[in-house]
Order: sequence, then structure tokens, then C-alpha cells
Amino acid sequence: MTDRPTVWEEMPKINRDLLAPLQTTTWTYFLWVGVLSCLVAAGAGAWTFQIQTGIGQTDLHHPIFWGSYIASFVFWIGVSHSGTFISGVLRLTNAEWRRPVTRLAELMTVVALLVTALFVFYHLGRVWRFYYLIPYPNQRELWPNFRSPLMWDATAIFTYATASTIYIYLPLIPDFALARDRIHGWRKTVYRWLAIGWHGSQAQWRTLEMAIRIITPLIVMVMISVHSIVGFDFGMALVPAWHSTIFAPYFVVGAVHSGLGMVMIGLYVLRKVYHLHNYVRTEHFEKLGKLLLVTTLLLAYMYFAEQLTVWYGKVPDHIAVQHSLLYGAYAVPFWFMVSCIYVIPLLTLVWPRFRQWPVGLMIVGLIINIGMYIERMLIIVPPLAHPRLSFQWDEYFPSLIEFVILVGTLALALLLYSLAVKFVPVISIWEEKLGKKHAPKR
Amino acid sequence: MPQNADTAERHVVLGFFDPTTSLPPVLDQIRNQGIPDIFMEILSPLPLETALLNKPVRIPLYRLTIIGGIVGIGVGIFFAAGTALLFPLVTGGKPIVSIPVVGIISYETMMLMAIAVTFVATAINIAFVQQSGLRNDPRIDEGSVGLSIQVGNDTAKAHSISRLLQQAGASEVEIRTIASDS
Amino acid sequence: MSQDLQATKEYSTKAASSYKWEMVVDLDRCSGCEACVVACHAENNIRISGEKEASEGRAINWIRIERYWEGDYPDVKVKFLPVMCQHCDDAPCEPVCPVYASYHTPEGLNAQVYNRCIGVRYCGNNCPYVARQFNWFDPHWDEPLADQLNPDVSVRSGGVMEKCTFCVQRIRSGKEVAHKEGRRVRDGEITPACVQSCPTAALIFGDRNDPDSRVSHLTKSRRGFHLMESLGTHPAVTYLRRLSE
Amino acid sequence: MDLYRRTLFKILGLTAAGSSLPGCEREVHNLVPYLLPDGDIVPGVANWYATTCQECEAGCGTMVRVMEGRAKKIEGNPTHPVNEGKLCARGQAALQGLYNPDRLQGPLRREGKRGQGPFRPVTWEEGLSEWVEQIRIHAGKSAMVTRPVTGTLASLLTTMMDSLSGRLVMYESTGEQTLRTANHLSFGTQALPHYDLANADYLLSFGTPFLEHWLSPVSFGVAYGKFRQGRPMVRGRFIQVEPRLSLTASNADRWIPLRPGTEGLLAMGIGQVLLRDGLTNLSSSHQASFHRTFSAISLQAISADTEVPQEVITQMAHELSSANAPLIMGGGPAAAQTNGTTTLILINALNVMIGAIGRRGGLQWMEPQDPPVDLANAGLAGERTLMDLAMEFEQGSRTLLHLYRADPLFTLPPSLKFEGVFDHAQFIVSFSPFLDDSTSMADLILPDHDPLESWGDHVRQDTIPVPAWSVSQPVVRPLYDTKPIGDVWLDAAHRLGGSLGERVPWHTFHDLLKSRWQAVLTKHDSPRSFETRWKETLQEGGLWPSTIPHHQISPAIPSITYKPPQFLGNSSDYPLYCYPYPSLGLHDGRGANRPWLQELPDPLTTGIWGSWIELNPTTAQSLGIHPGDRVRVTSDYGSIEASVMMFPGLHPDMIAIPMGQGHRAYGRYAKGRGVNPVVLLGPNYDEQSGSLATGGTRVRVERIKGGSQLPMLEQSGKNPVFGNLQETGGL
Repeated sequence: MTDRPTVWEEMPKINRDLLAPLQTTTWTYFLWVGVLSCLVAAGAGAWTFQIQTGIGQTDLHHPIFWGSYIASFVFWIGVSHSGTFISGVLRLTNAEWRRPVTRLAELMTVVALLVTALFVFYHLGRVWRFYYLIPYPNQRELWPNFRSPLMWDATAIFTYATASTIYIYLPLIPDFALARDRIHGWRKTVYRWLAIGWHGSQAQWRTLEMAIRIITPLIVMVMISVHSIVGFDFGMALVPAWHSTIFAPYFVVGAVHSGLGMVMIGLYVLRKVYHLHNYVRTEHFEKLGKLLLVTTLLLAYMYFAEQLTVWYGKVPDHIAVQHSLLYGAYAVPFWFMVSCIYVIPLLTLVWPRFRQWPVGLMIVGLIINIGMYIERMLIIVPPLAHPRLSFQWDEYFPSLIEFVILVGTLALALLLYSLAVKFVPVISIWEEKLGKKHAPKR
Repeated sequence: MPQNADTAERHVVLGFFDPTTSLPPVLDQIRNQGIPDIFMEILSPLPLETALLNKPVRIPLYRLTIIGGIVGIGVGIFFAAGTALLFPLVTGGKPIVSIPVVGIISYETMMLMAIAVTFVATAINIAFVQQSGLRNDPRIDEGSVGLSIQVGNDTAKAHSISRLLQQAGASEVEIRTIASDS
Repeated sequence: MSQDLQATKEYSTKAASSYKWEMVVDLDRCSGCEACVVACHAENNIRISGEKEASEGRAINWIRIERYWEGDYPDVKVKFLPVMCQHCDDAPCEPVCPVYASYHTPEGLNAQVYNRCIGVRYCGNNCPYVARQFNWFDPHWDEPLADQLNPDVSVRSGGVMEKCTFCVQRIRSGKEVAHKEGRRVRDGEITPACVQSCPTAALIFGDRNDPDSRVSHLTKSRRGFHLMESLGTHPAVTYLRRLSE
Repeated sequence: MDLYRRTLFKILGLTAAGSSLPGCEREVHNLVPYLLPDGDIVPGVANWYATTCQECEAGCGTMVRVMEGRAKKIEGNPTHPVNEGKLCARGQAALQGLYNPDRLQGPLRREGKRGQGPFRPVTWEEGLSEWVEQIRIHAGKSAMVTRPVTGTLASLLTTMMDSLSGRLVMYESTGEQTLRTANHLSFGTQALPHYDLANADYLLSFGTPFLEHWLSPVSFGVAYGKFRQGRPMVRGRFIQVEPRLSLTASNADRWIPLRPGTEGLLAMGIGQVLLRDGLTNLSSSHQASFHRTFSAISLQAISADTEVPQEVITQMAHELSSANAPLIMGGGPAAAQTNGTTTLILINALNVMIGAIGRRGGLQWMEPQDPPVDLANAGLAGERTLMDLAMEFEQGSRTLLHLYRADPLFTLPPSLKFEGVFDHAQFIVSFSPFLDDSTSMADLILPDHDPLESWGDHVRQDTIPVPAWSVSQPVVRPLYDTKPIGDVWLDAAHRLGGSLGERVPWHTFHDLLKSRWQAVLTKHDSPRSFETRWKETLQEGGLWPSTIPHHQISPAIPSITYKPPQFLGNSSDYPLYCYPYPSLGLHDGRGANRPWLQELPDPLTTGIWGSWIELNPTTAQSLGIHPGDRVRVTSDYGSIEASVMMFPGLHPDMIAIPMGQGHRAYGRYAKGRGVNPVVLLGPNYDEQSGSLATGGTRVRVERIKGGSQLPMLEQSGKNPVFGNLQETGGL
């Protein structure tokens, strides 16, 4: 055996450190949760109002039939790619440094997917008839139309949500078992159920590792397909500047870009709040920073390819949209977006010294996410605002109700995440231990 | 230890070892006591790299995954092609059965079923397969390796195994008695 | 399967049909007088949006007269383009509906089933003609304006997409009459409300499968074109070019 | 929504059972399956009733679709000679007059100060007896201002006002009084000609808004369709001359803008070229006088004044002479100047020069017909006549005012001081079905039925090839406790008693109508019984001969001298001409309480639900005004504030404002919405016709604080760029 005794000796400390967030709660946490709950309540109120009075409470109007809700939908799906990408792709490539990051990112995936689903409901004109989308025959023996990209979307997101829930749950089983043995009260019962009789036998370990090995490549494939299909929603449409082949891969990369940015924020905040400096080290920020640099370049390349094609092709329908972005009604958000997601990350992340600076990386992550949100809006709104019949050209800006719902939903995501942190160890304990075991001694 | 004469009892011997202890010699000694591998189990806070026990695998998990995937493809074909044929409405000049659509939907349902089946199988495996009847012991996660041996209702054997483990360097040894049908 | 359901299925799906409804818009006749707009509102129970909603760009018109300015004073020209649902044979709006609220009838109509619609509005995005109109709120008529509502046409609730139907209720009743008399529908017997009202007779409606119908003749006109022909939507509305110097 | 249709059926089914309408109705009680596509629904059976549209004076024949006792839709009567089955937006919106939520539901008596309300509901007995009492008190001092009416109602009102020594004034702000005067002077007949547009191959129109509201827009629309594409191988060519690119002008092959008020000058220029180049077929006796009239001003001066290049004038003259059937029409803004009559006489003279009089594709008059019912002899009044009436009220020779569907307080500029009538009148009775601006000043309101609830008839003997004597019949039961104005006057006659009661022995207007028509129908067609013929006439919507001989006109072109237009307001303080034009949907404002018409986009600006100021973009630029800016328009007589819309087709020295908004009353859809541009107008008249020169006031425009986005159909109007066509197949 090549075990280093230190890992084994450290185990009680690791257990203590990583279960601490579950066991100790400060008043600031309650304050934080309270504030978020108020925002969520405001959002819920706004949505109720919108359902009662009509979807017209948004600023949507023809020909701009989609707006901030769909943009948010795309955005949150993008955020959900953080977990799958980091834990999936990095697991596949055996990147050891992933370990402290995976759980936190996967948790983001699940929360983001829940939120994503909400945006579909916000968006529906008759949300009380949402069940028409469920595949079962209606009274007239009619099923949903699977030729619609929206049904592809529904299928893909259902698959993705199911798969990523499974994917976060499986590695959690040993940690649930750990928590089951150390936490008392009502949570113990829940952990007992969730740990499904885990006792750390080699048979269980083998099954678990095998399952993770099988599911990991599958979920990476699902992840790529999901955001491709979200891209297809736009690419399949005849709308000028949507009808483009690059949308599927572009959406996937964009999703990873914003997802990594979001992980950067989460990593920084959790490390700070729960003093996880021993586990989340500068090294992790640096690695993520490098990845972010890669996605920045990749996304910029794709965006350039897309816009160049439009510019050179000079098809009037498409060029009208491009003009509105470059120097028309949407120029200000467009150039702001370009700075946020391409220029600033590029100019900062290329410096190795910068990548050693967690605060800076967190800020870049934040900027990228603000930029990516605007980018989602700019993908959706300007093309819709410039239909081929120029008589119908128009503009759009989200209404107050939309803002309240968007903020409320953001608060909901943060709230769910904050609550989850109290229930789920944000760093996978056994994987961390395993990582330490494999790690060369400093 | 409470004894109940009405039900059959099982004894489980559980020994805790320091992780540095070399376990194969201990296992051999136990095997010499006439206890097959399937009654032994090693508990650890981490997956151990080498399989020390020789236990048969009933169904490989990946096979279930593939079966799930195939079922999923069937579901996808039913959704994308079957439901369209049941009520063949023309939309936008697209064929009633559109091959790319069938492909996309089948891909997603294939993934869904494959992952779901894998998960269910895993969960069943973890929850029910080869239960030693023991609850997890918190001490394992604190950094020791556990070795549990089921000895049935043979109390004498339990004590001899217990001694054997102590001699082999176990830091602690327990004998637990479990009502087998409880 | 009940008989009723059987009939519905046959109506919506049967392969060959004896009619193919098409419209011709003669831009050389159209004067932009908008009689068609009011006719359509009256016939199809189109909601009154009111000033607030209208200023938000939410006024609903199944047919609208688009106006395009060309040139500067004094060489200014105006061109009118009546735009309604083009009832495309390869309608981009139809396949994107996840609940089959939009589908193509065997008679070439682009049908919208309001009760199925859940308001995802994808069809609205995907219509290059911006023909689809959405009910952002529940409709409202101050009493007793609702007494005017046409009982042959559903009133659409909030959250539902709607658009020109070629006055399907008139087609239906015209076909009933012809069927009772054991004949085909005569050319000009069925007129959608806009066509009926058009003073200059710029709108012509009929059966394209009838080689002698006016629509069949006019679609072959050298002045004929389709809106955004290059998109390959194969509209059922043919425009006849306005002649100019 | 799903349940709505069912409940509708239920409600309507019940009311249908109680309906006393003619014709059998099948009740429809099908439950409509929830998920059935609309194409599967078997519609209920509807009845169609022929009647006559009364939304404007054209008198189009209509068919009203009635289901379960409710009027559902109005369409044109296909056999009617005026509109041939077609109907304009306003005619179709008549339904929203019937079902208007702001209709008066019964007689009202004023309680507070005049003009401030409130009104108290009274019974008809109370209302009628008070009114008759007032007639007695103000014996010989009655006056009535009404919208133009024809037929039996016109003769009843004339009879009544005659007997009461009252004065009957029929007023309509777009009554084309100038045209009638000019035609009378040119052709010696009161009747307007039939402009045979359908058979013309070249149309030169001086401002006539014939596709919007001029004379009979639907019949012109029908003719226009034929003019363009109704004949094989022949496509009519159309030139419109006017300072603003109106809807009609936008249909022209060529729009020629000119300086406001110089249309007559341009006509003179064209005539000059025709005479100079020997392109007329005038008799030699006429030649001299025409030469005198048309050569008074040099072509160069004409070109400079009108801003139309000489070669364009020459070209128009040559095109006129080379066309087979050229036609010239004048009216609208061309007539709305102080020189309106002169302008139109010059245009008429041009028609004489090109030989359009009595020609196919030209101007035609029908043989004078003996109408089946009396034509109104009151005729139409110009604004001058109303001023005379105002004077009589001021002097006290008139003290009792009746109003019927006329809203002079809204349609007349305040500078005309017509509100003096309302100050001086001792008692004001209104028969209007709506509380419009003038009716809200009334002391007693005896609301009339809606036309769709009333009996009536309509006589039309000009501007169409054959006379149309149309009847109206009630298509629905009266919704409210209203009474038709005819019944009310007959009732009053009997209450007043004496000779008056004997002159009108009928008890209801329906009896009166039938007795009039009995005379006609038995005369025209004897063998069958009157009742049969009457029913047939009701079914057909009226009576009209299929052809009628033409009346030969010998034009008497007076030798006239061109007068330049006079404008109120000096050009340094008020640099811009003001042109208020009747809106397509709201017309002079009477459509403002119909939501369909409020929401009907103006075809050129696409504005809805409001008022705006149209400015030429270059003018706006020089004034530093941007689209959507709020501006104040000021004349010597008043000022208004509204937002600006850019209008490329407008003379740079001109602003245009749609009429029809700015009501102080008239129901929820009209009240307080937009501005009424007539407040800007000064008392400037065309002396010959006595009608107001609505284009004769100068204004200035200044930008003020604020600015709001106008509701528009065109969404791109929100952007400063104007729309351009893309991929419409070379439209």
C-alpha cells in the first residue's frame, strides 16, 4: 500500500471542516435568507399578477413575441452547464484539480435547471394549460407535436434535469451517509433515506464508481445536445439572424462560458463564507481562469464567424439586424456586451498574475455573466425587432413586472443554493479525501 | 446483548484497522476458518484501489445501460413517429414522420432511459445487494478500514474470528448480533 | 372512436381535397381605404384593444395595410401593401407549434385552433409576414358592444395566438350550401369579409383547383408575385404588382 | 373563452324567441365541442335585411346580417346602384353606433346650469309635453339644425318647420357646398354630375378626396377599381394635384404638389396650353371667351405661383388632349379656399374644353327625375347660412333651437361664434342619440332610434348614373326607450292640433313612409298589390331604374377672373398654411365614438386613437422638431398642442391635422381625446358659396416641452428612419 498516513489522519478534520456549513449557522445567514425570501415573494406576487391580468404585463408585443423570459431561460440553461462541464468533462479527462469544484458546480446545475423550467412557465400565454405540452393523447386523441423544436427542447431539458439530478445524487450518497452519522434531528431521517443504506463496503464503492463512469460520458453528451437544441429553437426559425447553423455550437460554448463565470463567483463566495481556503486554493481559481480564457477565445471566434458571414453576405434582412447592433438602437448594449464577455476577460485572464487573484477572477466571472445575460437578450430581441417587412420594425425593453420576476427568480436561485448549502456538503467529502490520497506530497 | 429465542440470529464480527495495516494476510486467515469471500466485506471511507475480495458480479451495469438506451430509442421513435402517425396532421409541409426529428427525440430519450436505468440499478445495488445487515459505523469515515465477517448463528465462531482479528492488529473488534428477520 | 372524432380526424387529415383556397391581392386596384380592416374586425370578433394597448403595439389586425414611403418631397410615392396571413403551403409557423394549435388543412388553409394554443408564441416569431397576432390580455367589450359578436367565430381569450382564417366560417357554410345542393362551390360564392367589402375589388378569393376560377386566372398574371418568394413558403396569397411609370 | 360562445348562444336564443322581427329564425343550440377546430363548426343560420347606410350622405345600400335578434354585420347591397355590394369602413362601423355603450337610453331633462348637466331621465310623456309647450311658447321662433336628410323625413321636417314658421338648416361640414355652387354657375343645374370614372382613361384630379370621403367614396372606389384594372388592355392613368399627398393622391400615378389655393391658377395654365396648342374642341363662339378667361395670367407667372414647372403644365395639357376619355375633377382642399368657387369653375371649364361634358368617361347628368318621395327643398347650408341663423338668435327672432344629429359646436370653428346660438336660445331640444358636444348644451333630449332600428328612406339623384331611392327598415328591435324622430314630430303635430294635425294625419312615421311609397309603387308598377310590391322593395332595399336617359347640359362658362386665395394671419408671424382634413375613419368627428374607427389606422401616418400634427421633414428640421415632439400650433384664433408626425408628402409651407378628435363630450371613446384643429380656423369664407375656407388660415408651430409616442400601427414609426421595402418581389 502506498497510502500516506497523513490523509487518513486528516479525515476527522476534513469531515469537520466540510460538514461545518451544515452544522453551524450564523445570523447573517438568516438575514440573507430572509432578504432573498422577500425578493422571491415579490417575484411570486408579480407572477401571480401577470397570470391574473395577462401576459401583456410584459413589454412584449408583436413582432417581438419573445423577450426577457426566453433570454433568461437561455441564460439559466447556460449556467446549468457549469456543473456538467466541470464535473463531467474534467472527470472524463481525469483532471484532479476538479475535486473541490465539482459538487458546488453540480449544485448550480440543478438549481439553474429548476429556475430554467420556471421561465418556461412565466413565458406561456396560458400557463394554466401547460399540461398540453406533456406527451399524452388529449380528448381528441392528439399528442403534442414533436416536430416542434420546443418539444425537442422539452424532451432534452427533461432528460438533462433528470440526468443531472442523478449525476449530483450518486456521488452524494457516501456524503449523505457521513452526514447521517453525524447530524441529528429531522435531517438525520432525510439523510438516512437519501444514503440508501450506504456503509462503505467495497461492493458499494465499486457499483458507485462504475455508475459514475458510465453516466459521465452520457451526461456530457446530453449537455451538448441540450444547449444545441436550445440553439436549434432559434436556428430552426426563419427569423433573420436566427436562421444560422452556428447557433447550436455557439450556444454550447456560450453556456460553458457563463457557467464557468458563475462557478468562479460561487467558488469565491463559498470559500470566503465557509473558510474553505484549505480546500479551494488559488490553484483552482487559476485553472478555472485558464478554462475561461479558452471559452472566451472560442466564443469570440464563433461570434466573429457569425457576424462576419452576415456582414459579407449583405443579405438585407440580416444586415438590418447587424446594423441595429453595431450602430443602431441596440449599439450601447451590444458594445457593452462585447466588452463584458470578450474584451475584459481577454485582457485580464491572459495575465498569469491576474489568474492568481481570486477576487479579480470573481469579478470577471460576474462581468461575464452580466454580459452573457445581455448577449441572450441581444440574440433574441434585435432579430425579432427587425422582421423582413420593415413596417413592423420595433423595439423592446423589459417592463417593471418582468424585472421583478427576473430579480425574484434570481433571488430564488440564490435562495435555493443557500438552502442547499445547508443540506449538502458543497465539497464532495469522499472525493476530496480521494484527491488528497492521490495528490503528491507537497 | 438482547437475545430473542423466537427468531434466528446472525452474528457479525466487525474489526477496525488502521489504514496502514496490510489486510490480505488477515483475509487469508479468515478464509482458512472456512468463511467464503461472500461473507466478508471491507468497509472504507474511500474506494480502495485493489479488490481484495473475490465476489461474483451478477449483471454488469453497462449492459443494463445499453438495454435502457435501446428501450429509450423505442420510446423516442414512438413519440416522434408513432404519435404523429396516430393523428397525421400536416404542418408546414414537413413529412408526418420526419427522420431528423425522430433522431433528435430518440437521442434524448435514449440518454434519458440509459441514465435512469443505470441509476435505478445502481441504487438497488447499493441499497439491497450483499447487505451485511450492518449499519455504517461512523468510525470508518474518521479514517479507519473496517472488516466485517458474517458468521451466521455460530456464536463460538464469532468469538474465534474476533480473537483472530485482534491478533491481526485490529484496534477494536465488535460482535454484533442481529435478529435476521427483523 | 366516436363518430364525431372520426369526422374531425378525416376533416383535418384526409389527403386529397377538392378545394384549394387562395387569394389574390391586386395592388393596382388597392386604394388603401381600409374597408377590409373593419370588415375583418366585424366578422371575426377581433378585440378592441384601446389606446393603451394600441400604443404598446398590441392592436390586433388580421389584415393590415402596410404603407411604405419612397423618395423625398416633391417626388414622394406611397405604396400600400395589404398583409394578412398568407396561408403558406409550407408555413413556417405550423411545425414549430408544440401543441398542434397551428396546422395545415387539406384545403390549404393555415388553421389555428385557439383552444389548443398555450401561448408559446413561437409561430408568431416564425411568420415572416408578421401575420400572427397575440392576445396579450383578455378581450373586453363595453356592454352592449358584445351583442355584435359573430356567433360563428370564437372569441379568443388572453394568451392565445390568432390570425386571419380566410373566414373559415364562411368557407364552411358555403360548402354546406353547395353540399346540400349536390354541387361544387361556385366561383365567387364564398367571399371572406375583406374580399366582400373591398370597394375597388382589389381582393379576389376562390378555389385554385378550379381552373376557371378568377383566382386561377389571376395567379397566372404576369403582374403576379408572392411576398418573400425566396423564403419558399409558397403562400396562398398572390399579389399583383402595381403598375407605375 | 371556451364557455363564452355557449353562453352567447343561450342568451341570444332567449332574446330571439321574443323577437318580433319578420322572417323565421332557426335557433341554434349546438354545444360546440371543446377541442373542435373552427373549421368544423357548422354555423347557425343568419337572416339578411336590406336597408340604407346613414353614416354619410352617399346613401349606400346595405345588407345587415341578423342572428338571434342581434345585428352582426353590415355589408353592401350587391344590387344597389351606389355601392354595388361594397361598403366603406365607416359604413361597416355603423354597428357600433347601434351597440354603442354611450347611447342615450331615454328622454333626458337638464337639471343644472346649461351645458353642465346633470340630466335627469324623464318619461316620454313628460318630455313630449314640455317640448310641445315650448313650441307653443316660442311660436314662430323655432329653428332646427340637422344633418342633411332626404326623402320622407326631409319632407316631414320641412312641413313641420314651415307650419311652425321655423327655419330648417341642414348642415354638413364636408357638404361640398362650393362644388354645388360652382356647378350651378357652370352648368346651370343644382344636381351634381356623375363622374364616369370607370370609363375614363385619364383622370386629372384637383384635390378631390374621392377615395376617402368625397361625395360617394364607395361608388368612386368601385369605379376606381374598374378604371385601373376593369378593362382589358386599358389602364386608366391618374394624376392628382394637391398640396398634401392624401390617400387619394397616394394612389395616383403622379402626385403634383402645388402651393395651397393655386389650383385654379394651375387649371388656368393647363387651359392656356390647351388653347394655345389648339387642343380643344370648343365651338368658335366659345373660343373667344375662353381665351379671355384663360390667358389673363402668363404661364410663367402661373408656374411661379403654383410652383409647378411649366413643362409639367404643358405635359398635363397634352396628356389630356391625347387621352381618349379624359376626366377632370376638382374639390376637397382645392375648394376649401376663399377662391374655391372660382377654382372649381375654372376646372369645370377645363372639362368643357376637353369635351368631357355628357361624354362617356366624362361628366354626365341624368334626366331630372320625379322622385318617389319629396326631395328636401331645404338643401344644404354653408357656414354663412349658419351665421345668419346665429344672427337671428342674437336678435331674438329665433328662440327655440332643435338639433338633430348635427354637432355645430364641434364642427364649426369657435371663431365663428356660433356658440352664441346656445347662449341666446331660450330652449334647446336635441334629438341626437348621443350626448355630443352640442347636445350636452340641450335643455331637453328626445333621443332618436339608431338608423338600424328605424324606418326611413333615402333619395339620391346625382353623382351616380341612375337614381337610387332606397328604403331603410328596422333590422333589430329598439334597444332602449328611444323614439324615432319622425314619430316624435308627428306626435307633436297632433298635440299642437289645428291645421298642423290635418296636414300630417299619420300617427307613426312608418305609416307616413308607406303612404308616400304607396303612391310611388302603384304608379310605377300597377298590377300587383301595394303590400307585395312594398315587401319586395324592402327586400331589395329600394327602387332604382336600370337605365335612364342622359340629360344634355349646355355649359354656361361665365367669364371669370382668377382671384388669389386670401389667408388670415400674416406670413411673418404665421409662416405655415394650416390644413385640417377629415379623417378617413372619424370623418368630421362623428365616427369618434366608434372604437373600430378609433383603432382604424390612418392609412398614411398609421396613427390611431389620437391627433397629430403632420410636418414635412425638412420643415421640421428647420424648426428643430423631431418625430414625436410635442408642438403648439397657434393661429390668430386659437392654439392646439399635439405630437408631430413626419409626413414626407406635404408642401413644406404647410401643416396638416386630421379632424375628428378633440370632443368635449360624445362618449367614453371620443371625450377628451386628441385635439380639434378647427379651433385654429378664422372666419374666412368663399364668398360665392358662403362656405368656410378651411384652408384659409395661417399658423405657426413651436416646439414645447414633453412629447409622447403616438399610438401607431406602423411600429417602425418609432424609429427616425422611414420604412423601405425589402423583398416584396419588387412591389
